[in-house]
Amino acid sequence: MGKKIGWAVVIIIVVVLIVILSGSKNQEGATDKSPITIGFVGPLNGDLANLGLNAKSAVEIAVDEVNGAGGINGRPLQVIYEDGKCNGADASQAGNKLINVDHVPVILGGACSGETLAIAPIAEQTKTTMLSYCSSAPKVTEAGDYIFRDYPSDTYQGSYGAKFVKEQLGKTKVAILNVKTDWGDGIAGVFKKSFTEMGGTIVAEESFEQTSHDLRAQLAKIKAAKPELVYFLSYTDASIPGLKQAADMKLNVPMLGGDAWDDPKIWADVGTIGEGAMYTVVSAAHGDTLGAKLKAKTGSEEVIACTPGAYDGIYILADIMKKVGTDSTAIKNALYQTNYKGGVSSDEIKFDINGDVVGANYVVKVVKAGMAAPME
Amino acid sequence: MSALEIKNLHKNFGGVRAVDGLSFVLTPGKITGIIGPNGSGKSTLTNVLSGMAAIDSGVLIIGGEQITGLKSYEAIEFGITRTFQEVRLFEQITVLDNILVVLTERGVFKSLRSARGKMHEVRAQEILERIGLWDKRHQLARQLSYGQRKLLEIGRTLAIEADIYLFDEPFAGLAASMVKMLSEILIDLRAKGKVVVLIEHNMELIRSLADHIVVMDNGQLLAEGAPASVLSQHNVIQAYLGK
Amino acid sequence: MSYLINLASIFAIYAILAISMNSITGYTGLVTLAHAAFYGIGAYTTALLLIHGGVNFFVAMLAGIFLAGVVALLIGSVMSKFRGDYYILGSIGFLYIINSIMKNWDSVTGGPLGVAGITRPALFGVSFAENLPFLLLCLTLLILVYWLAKWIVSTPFGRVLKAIREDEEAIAVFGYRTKHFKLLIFMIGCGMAALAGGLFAGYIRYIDPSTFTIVDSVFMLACIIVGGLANVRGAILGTAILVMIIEFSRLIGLPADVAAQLREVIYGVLLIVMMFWRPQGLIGEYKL
Amino acid sequence: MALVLQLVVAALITGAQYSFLAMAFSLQYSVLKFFNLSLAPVFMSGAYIFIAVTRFLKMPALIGFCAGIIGAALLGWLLHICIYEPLRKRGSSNMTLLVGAIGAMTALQAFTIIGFGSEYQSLQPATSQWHVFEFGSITITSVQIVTIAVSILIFLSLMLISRKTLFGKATRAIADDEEVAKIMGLNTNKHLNKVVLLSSALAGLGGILVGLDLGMSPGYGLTSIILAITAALIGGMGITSGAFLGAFFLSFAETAGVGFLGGEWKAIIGFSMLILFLIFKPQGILKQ
Repeated sequence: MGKKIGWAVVIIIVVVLIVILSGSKNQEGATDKSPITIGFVGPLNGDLANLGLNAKSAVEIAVDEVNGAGGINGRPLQVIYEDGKCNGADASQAGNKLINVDHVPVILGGACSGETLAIAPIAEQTKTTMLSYCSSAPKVTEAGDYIFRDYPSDTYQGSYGAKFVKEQLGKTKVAILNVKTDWGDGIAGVFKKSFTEMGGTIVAEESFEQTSHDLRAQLAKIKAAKPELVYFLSYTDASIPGLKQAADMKLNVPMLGGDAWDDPKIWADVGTIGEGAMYTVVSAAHGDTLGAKLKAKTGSEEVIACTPGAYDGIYILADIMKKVGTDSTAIKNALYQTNYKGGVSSDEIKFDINGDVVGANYVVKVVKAGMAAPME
Repeated sequence: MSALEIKNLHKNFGGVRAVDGLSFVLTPGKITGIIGPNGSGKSTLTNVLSGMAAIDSGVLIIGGEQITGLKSYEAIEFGITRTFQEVRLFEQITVLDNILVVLTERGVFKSLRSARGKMHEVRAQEILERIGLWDKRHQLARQLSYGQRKLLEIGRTLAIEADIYLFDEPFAGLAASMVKMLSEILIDLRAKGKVVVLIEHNMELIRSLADHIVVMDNGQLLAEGAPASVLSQHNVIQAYLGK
Repeated sequence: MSYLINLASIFAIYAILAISMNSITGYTGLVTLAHAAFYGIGAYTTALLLIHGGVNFFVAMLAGIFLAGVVALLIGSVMSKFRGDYYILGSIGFLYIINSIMKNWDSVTGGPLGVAGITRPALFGVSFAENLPFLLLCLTLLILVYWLAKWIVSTPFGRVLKAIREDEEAIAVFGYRTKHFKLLIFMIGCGMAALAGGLFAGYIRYIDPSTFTIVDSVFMLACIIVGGLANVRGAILGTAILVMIIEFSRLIGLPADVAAQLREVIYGVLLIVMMFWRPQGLIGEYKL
Repeated sequence: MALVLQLVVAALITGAQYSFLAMAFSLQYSVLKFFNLSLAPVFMSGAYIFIAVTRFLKMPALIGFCAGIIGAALLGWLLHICIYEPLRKRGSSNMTLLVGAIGAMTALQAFTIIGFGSEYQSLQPATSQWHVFEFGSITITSVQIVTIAVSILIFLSLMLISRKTLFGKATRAIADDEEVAKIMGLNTNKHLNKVVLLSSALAGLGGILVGLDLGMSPGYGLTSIILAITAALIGGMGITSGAFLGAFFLSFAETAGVGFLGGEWKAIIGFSMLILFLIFKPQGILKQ
């Protein structure tokens, strides 16, 4: 009995293989009106789904606009969205499919550094260009010649935060509370180095696992260290309970966060507790214009941290493909010379020899009555 | 072949004194029947003798060596092997494997190098033919009838070289032909000078097979001696009927 | 085409994991969910030795297998004391501990930042960087592991394992120190898992703690339960079916976020259905 | 000194939050004798039903509360009569039941994500904050006091039910030996359904109270059920008072660990307790 079932299943598998095989002959050599397809990788579900989906909507808007204006020399632009789930295994599978099945010349993504670092080796080997719109881990800098990012590395955010706390706010005793992820560790490390170099002291260093929401013990230790400010690096999941627990504990000390706090859901939920909370975020020069477009498309003008970079990414790639076509190496070389003006994430986007965006203009946003607005 | 002496053995389970100060000798070359009403501690005694239950106090003397603690895998080192009241076979492997498995080298690494494989197969075939299960050797143990499973368990116990055999109600539920076959096996073991212990409720079998009887009640030794005299003692009958 | 090659490589790696878990769970009846931890130890040791030690890939992989064996010796000797449910509970505990160490021991494992830039294997001038040679390497190792598992099970040692699975107390009475047997097969299984870990590191070239969690152990368990416990071919069949399900749901163009969750619903329902329909799996020989 | 007091308060709150699921698990384990991991989605369903009722249907919190408890009870009961009862009737081993539970947990967790999305949801009505009570420098909110009070109340009532009522005696009879209870004329299946309903309702209640304080995300269920099992094991598997005691023992150990070692080691402390008790005191504190 067992034998018969075994063989039956094997035959099914072979049939399925043939179906997939026939489906994946590539589309080159079609007439020049055929669509140009590029890849997109981001977390479409899991803890950071809001990040990925928000960026995806912005990309859809940008693609419609590019195609509206005649596409790329008449050929419509098309994007295949793949879910990287913000982890290495899924991102590598997604990247592998985009490169080897869909034969995309360029991938816009990954969002999380883990995604970018997982796809980078495959992209390097197949000479596929990658333009990450949100990976901020310092490691991405030397991830490869074909790897670019229009989102600044953590090194900028950490040092910018340190300078802001020391100089603008004049605080000298700071406690750090960061989530144990590549993002949290990256920024906390850089902040500590630059803040101590400027003469400040770190009175407490606490961290927590991404899945835990109960930060009471860590906050109690921070309260006992009597800091003048808490540098609280956390995603939405732990920020809401964390801020509430800090308020419950009467830890009435200013809070400075990272770009993940650019998620209005936090401030809508914590309400008055969030009053006066500050966070550093890449200054999307024209975030509001993108917000308006997003409102028309998705009903909410929420512009989360990675979205401006994704939106600009489409335009940067579209401009280059108009000039040099869809050969990945040509796109790569053109990217090094790009000087994109009038972007949403920043007025001028240029890339250095490592493919990192040059300069990063951060801005500090402060929360007033449940809404975050840039600080004058 | 050495005798097995039990001296002042105690074993209690959750407050109940299952074995309470038991002392007697099991002599080689004899079939000793152990009888007693249910709950008199017969199965607990077998568990203690085979190392499956720890000794609370008292001593076992085998070949002059005093033992106060016996782990289950050490039982075989003292030549003790057993069957179980409810049959405990290796259900989802073949009849042949049920025999072969107890012939394997005891050492972990030795068992990986199946040096004496051939010799074991011959021994296994010999035993399976003796208990009439050779033609069913490729069936899974769970596919056998109740009687056949009882015989397979006895075959498994016979497979290994042992001195002391503990049979825990081996005849229960056996067909007449199988009873005859098992009786011959017990008699054959006695002839070889082994210590044979038979726990049984069926009085005819006890009378026909046992050379010596130990009667237990409430974990204590009620009476001991030749079957004819012991079974007629007033207190033995009282213990059996009174319950 | 190379998409299929890479898919086959992932299949081979998961098949090795399924075979190794099957030796422990299928043949010895010890249901362990700590397997993803040893998969991780193999991956991390191989990656770290490769990058920092400048050692050849295969030497690094062997070191990974050795380290996994040593850790398995420590953990296995503790877990051999447990039985049934408590064995699984212990394995879950150890998995979480090892995963936490991977996450928090920043100086060595790079913590959540993971380890990037792992180079593809090469041996005596033969490079396995390209997808096809890498697949051939995975398949040869799969065949090697398949043969090793088949051989172990055919020896008297394998027979004792099955007896331990059926009735540990009974086989002990016949003089077998079951703890030693359980420990050795646990070490062998974990060593094979480390082999798969090394291969995975070579394949994906970036590893982080999030790929060695309980979700991955449950996936391996699902493979051997669907395929069939105590049957080496069953482990491979189960893996093939489940990997097919993963890639099928990705390819049929469901909205990306629903597709991922749909996969997990399918595993879950598959496990329940198998427990009702064929607890021993499609071509298995042992019912849990 | 204030720090130590605040840590003690934090441990009390966390202990109370662990105690619900621990008692629910212990109650079910005492009679069903298998690790019902599908209590995790039941625990979370309480919170998610509360969100659905209060946020989408705009009903007052009290109705959300009752709906959550009843909904969780029904979900737990449905799982029992659709999966575990039929499997038990077919004489499946508790390992088979456990694999079925793993399947149900995986599938239900994926359903929750499809239904409610994977991000964090807070049960607390937006922009409101619980009233904070201050005792010197120690602070505690109203919902936290309610959680501790309700957890003690549940503990006492379970003690009373177990000793004084017919239901309690019947439960203990089945816990000792289900066959004997059947012979004594007890309709064990009907009684088991009641126990499942009670324990699932308790789990749902726990889900809501934890959700009100900390919010809820889909991944939270799995870690909570493993911590609940650890608490039950520490106290003494199958004894409800043991689970209650174990919950606080675990939370104090974790909080002390975070206090002295650091937050990232929290997971390791919880699971090391599991391993230590599995090795040295598997029967738990209360049992002899």
